[in-house]
Amino acid sequence: MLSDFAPLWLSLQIATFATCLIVVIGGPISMVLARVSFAGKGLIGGALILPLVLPPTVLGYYLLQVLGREGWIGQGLEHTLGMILVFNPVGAVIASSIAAFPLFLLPARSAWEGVKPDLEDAARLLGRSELSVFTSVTLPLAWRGLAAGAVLAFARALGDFGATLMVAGDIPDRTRTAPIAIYNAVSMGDSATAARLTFAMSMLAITALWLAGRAQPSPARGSRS
Amino acid sequence: MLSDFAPLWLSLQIATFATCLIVVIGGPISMVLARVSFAGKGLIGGALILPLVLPPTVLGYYLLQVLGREGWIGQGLEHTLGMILVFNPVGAVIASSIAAFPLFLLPARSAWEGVKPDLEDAARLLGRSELSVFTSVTLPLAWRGLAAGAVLAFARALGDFGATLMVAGDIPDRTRTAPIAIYNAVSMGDSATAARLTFAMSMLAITALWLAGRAQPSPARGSRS
Amino acid sequence: MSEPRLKIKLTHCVHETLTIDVDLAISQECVILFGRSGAGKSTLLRLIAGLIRPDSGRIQLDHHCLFDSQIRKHAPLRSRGIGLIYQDDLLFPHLCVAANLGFGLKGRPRGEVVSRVAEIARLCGVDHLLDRAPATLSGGERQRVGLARALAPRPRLLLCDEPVSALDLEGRQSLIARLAAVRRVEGTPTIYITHSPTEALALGSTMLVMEAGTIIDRGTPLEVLGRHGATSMADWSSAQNVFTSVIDSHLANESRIKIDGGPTLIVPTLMRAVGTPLVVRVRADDILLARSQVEGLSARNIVEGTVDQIVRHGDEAEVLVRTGSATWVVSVVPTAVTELGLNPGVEVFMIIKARGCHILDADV
Amino acid sequence: MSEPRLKIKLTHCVHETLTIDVDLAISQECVILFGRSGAGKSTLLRLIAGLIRPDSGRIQLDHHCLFDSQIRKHAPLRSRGIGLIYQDDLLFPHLCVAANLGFGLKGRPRGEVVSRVAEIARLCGVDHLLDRAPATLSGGERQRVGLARALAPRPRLLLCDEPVSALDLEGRQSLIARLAAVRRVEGTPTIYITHSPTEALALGSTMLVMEAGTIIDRGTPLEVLGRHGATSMADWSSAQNVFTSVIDSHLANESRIKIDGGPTLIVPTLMRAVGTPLVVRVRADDILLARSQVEGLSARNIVEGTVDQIVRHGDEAEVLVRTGSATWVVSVVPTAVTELGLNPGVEVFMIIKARGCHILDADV
Repeated sequence: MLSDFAPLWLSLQIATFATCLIVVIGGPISMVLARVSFAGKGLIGGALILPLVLPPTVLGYYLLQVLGREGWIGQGLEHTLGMILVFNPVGAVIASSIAAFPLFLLPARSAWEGVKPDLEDAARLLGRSELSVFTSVTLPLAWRGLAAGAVLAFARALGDFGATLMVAGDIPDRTRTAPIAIYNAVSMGDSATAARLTFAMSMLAITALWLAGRAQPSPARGSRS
Repeated sequence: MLSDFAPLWLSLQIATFATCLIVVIGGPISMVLARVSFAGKGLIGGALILPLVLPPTVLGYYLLQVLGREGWIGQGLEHTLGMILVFNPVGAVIASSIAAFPLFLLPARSAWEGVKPDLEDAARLLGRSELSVFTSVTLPLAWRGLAAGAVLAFARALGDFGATLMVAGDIPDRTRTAPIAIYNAVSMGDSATAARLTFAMSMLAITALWLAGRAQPSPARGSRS
Repeated sequence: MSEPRLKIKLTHCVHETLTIDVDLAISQECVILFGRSGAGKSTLLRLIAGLIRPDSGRIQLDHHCLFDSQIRKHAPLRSRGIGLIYQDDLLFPHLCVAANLGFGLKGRPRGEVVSRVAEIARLCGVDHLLDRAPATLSGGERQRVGLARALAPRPRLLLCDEPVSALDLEGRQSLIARLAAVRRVEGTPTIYITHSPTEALALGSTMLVMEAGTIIDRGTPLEVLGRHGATSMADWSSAQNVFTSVIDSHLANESRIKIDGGPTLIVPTLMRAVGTPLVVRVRADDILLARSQVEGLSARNIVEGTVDQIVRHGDEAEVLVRTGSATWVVSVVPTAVTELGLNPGVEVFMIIKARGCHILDADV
Repeated sequence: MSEPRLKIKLTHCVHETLTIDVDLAISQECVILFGRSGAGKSTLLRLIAGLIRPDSGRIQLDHHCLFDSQIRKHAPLRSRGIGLIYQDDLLFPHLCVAANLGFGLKGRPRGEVVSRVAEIARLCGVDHLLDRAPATLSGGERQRVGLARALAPRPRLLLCDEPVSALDLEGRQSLIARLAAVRRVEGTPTIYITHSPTEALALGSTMLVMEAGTIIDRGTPLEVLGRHGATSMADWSSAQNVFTSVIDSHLANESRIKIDGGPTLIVPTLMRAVGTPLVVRVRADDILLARSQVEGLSARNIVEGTVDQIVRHGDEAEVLVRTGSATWVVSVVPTAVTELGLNPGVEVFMIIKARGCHILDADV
């Protein structure tokens, strides 16, 4: 019974790391996409939300090609640092981060876009430095959208199955996350374990959606009344 | 070589049926959510986008519980019509429809919401019936958003792995869709097949995103210049 | 005033502190609905149009009952025959201007649609825009197209909710001129919301003042603005004499125009041919009255006439003076009426400066 | 005119058909920037504020160089000391009114911030709103808060881009009155964009007319509106005689006011005490001239004076008439100058209707 929840605990850890990775990398990227015009912006923006529609196994396949022990990056890292990225929790973090990335990117980009540049200019004309404008105007107005995106990404990372399975495999206590454990339990006819895990995962997903809905700014907020 | 593409062809068929199902059911639902206020609307709207963050295996588990040969609906259908929903292409269509549903629902809802009710009232005051208002104002202004949603849903249905695997299994030529075939090929070390399928699926996903981006109305369109 | 065409008696609770409660009848005229923000003007218009269902009461337009809470009738929008224009033009963005104009003519024979669209486009000054998409038009053009679209199906009633407030001065003047022109031709009863006295004077024959949901005053725009206008902005609070006329002749530094059925006036030089039809406007405030012919004045026009009627209200008086078939309004202080012995039938001389005669184009 | 505080000389290409090209100097005054939509008025303001970088030229405010294309200087917005208000108030929605007002005072001692916020809030009439969130304010209140926020850090220059155009009549008058009041106290040089002649007359000491990117005329609002006013709306296009005065006495139906250093005028009844100071305004168009005393006229005021000067321009002439220490402007047609034999030194009688005397409150 207790060991049933080992996959859940592992999933939570992996999803937490994945969310941090997503926010740290996705925050600046979403802001650049929202604010800066540059050639190829549409292409990059499109590529970053590709994981939303790409089959998770295709994503996994690419990651294996790049990060695997024969892959460009994987091989280099293994030879220089002795670090192996695949079939271990690191691989699961990377796979679920990439799969969940668009769910952060889209709301975060809208959040930055929702802050009227005129308001920031007003703050500048009132004598504030760029840093002060960011911390006292931009971030306070955008943070609800960023939080909503982070929660959605966390939920999606928590639930990743295909990409994680391909990149990290199914190693008990190392990469056997809750979604994989549910698949195994059903395959082996262990209905009780499947039901318990399914219930826990459902609650987490519902909570996440509820939180995201609360944090998500309504269309009018953050810009005007 | 040719048989490599049997899973792809099967995936396309399943995704097409799934998209039709999504549009037929999701069109009216998205319109009601966009236009009508009722108690519990937030709850229903939230439940319908739950598949976006729910682990696909959890989704698959629920579907098995309901549609399986022991499930409420599955048992009834088998006893009355002799119809079995799981571990066959019908199950795959249902599983991928539900997984892809939120990707249609969200843009479709925005599309309906983007049509100003004032414009419809203007059409009514100009003597048009409800049907005429819908066909000559509402639908022409919303269709780009609906089309974008349908394309995204098609791509997501095409790529579904976890839910389909759980509900429909992995039966060659019946339920072995391209994403499942990729997993198998990688598991069995058949790099060539995996690469070919991955390439084809990637192209389809990219095309879908590109089409959706083109169809997606820019913020200004459909309401004002 | 002719037979009322629109009869409204309704109450509607908007929110705790605002209840619309009106009882009024409107004939074939342009009624200005005046009042400050939040008085309930727009809500009243939306209640009449049927966009909001009133709590109780009855609305009748010509012989059609639009709403009657007793028989639970709330006529659908499509059968009301009401044209509506807003501050925000509501053009259909996916249709060209011609399709927007023809939108309300669905079901009529093709030839009729084409000719009506052409006619109303010309009246509203948008006939050169028919192929354009709404997004390519300027704000003023969009509002004129919106006006034309609302009028194309010959509505029984036109409702205007501050249609010019988002336009610049030129756009305002153009839309108001077009609206006045179309009203002359089509005679559609109109309710026009504004808080601009200028618009009220330019368009209205009756003015209603709304406050806190009820009509607190009714009269000509002049009377009402006199009672409710801002005291420090008196420029607009004066009555206007507007006459059609033609250019009679050109003199050295001035021109002479002949008012239809009335006298000849000297005005500043006009750069138009003799015979050109014009509209001339003289403010009632810009006319002086004298009992005898006076000499040695800088005013260029001294027009003889007969006092027809004297209307006193508050601290001003309006003297109606008849010359030929034209009647003039002259504003004076009540003391002047007494001192000059002005009574109906008395002969007077109206003294009008050339610069007091403002020329408007006839086709405006 | 005092020492120029703002010197601007710049060119900037907005798009193919519009290039801003101005060269002007502004002292401690309120400059009205007038012109039709698309003339480049807003762009010029944004260039001065630094929101857009000019293609070339130089902008100097007091002793600070804001922009100089030769030394590639483009001062950052935060060091410009410029206050800006828009049609769209730009209040920070997540901060209360007090925090909005104090936003530009960051880094100053706490006590100074508190007292300055209180002071400017009182001047702008928002001191009762300090705890409120911007979303709970009316449009007029939001604009007044925006004005107070812009002025709180005592900017060297205030830029106003049609701040009242989205407000109703009351909101407009309130904001304009506040702006005028603050300007009297703080004396901040101001550039104010509008297409409303009323606003221009109420606020401006200098008026610039912009067309197609360049300043095509400069002068007092009266002169400029006279030259560029719309011909069909002549209400405001006339010169004004504005005098300070006090209420002298009340008669039966009228009041008498004494113009400082000038004659006594009869005006419609005033509901104020004898001795109340007032500003009276008489349009130059509303005055008639006669060479001899005339009797039997409806006009209540006949004031004797001496012709000082005659200024002719185009098809009109302005006669300057001196009475005591006051000089009046009277508009007449040139023909009248000849026929009446008007020349400097000639005695004339000015005929002014009581209703032609518009009373403005002295403190406006």
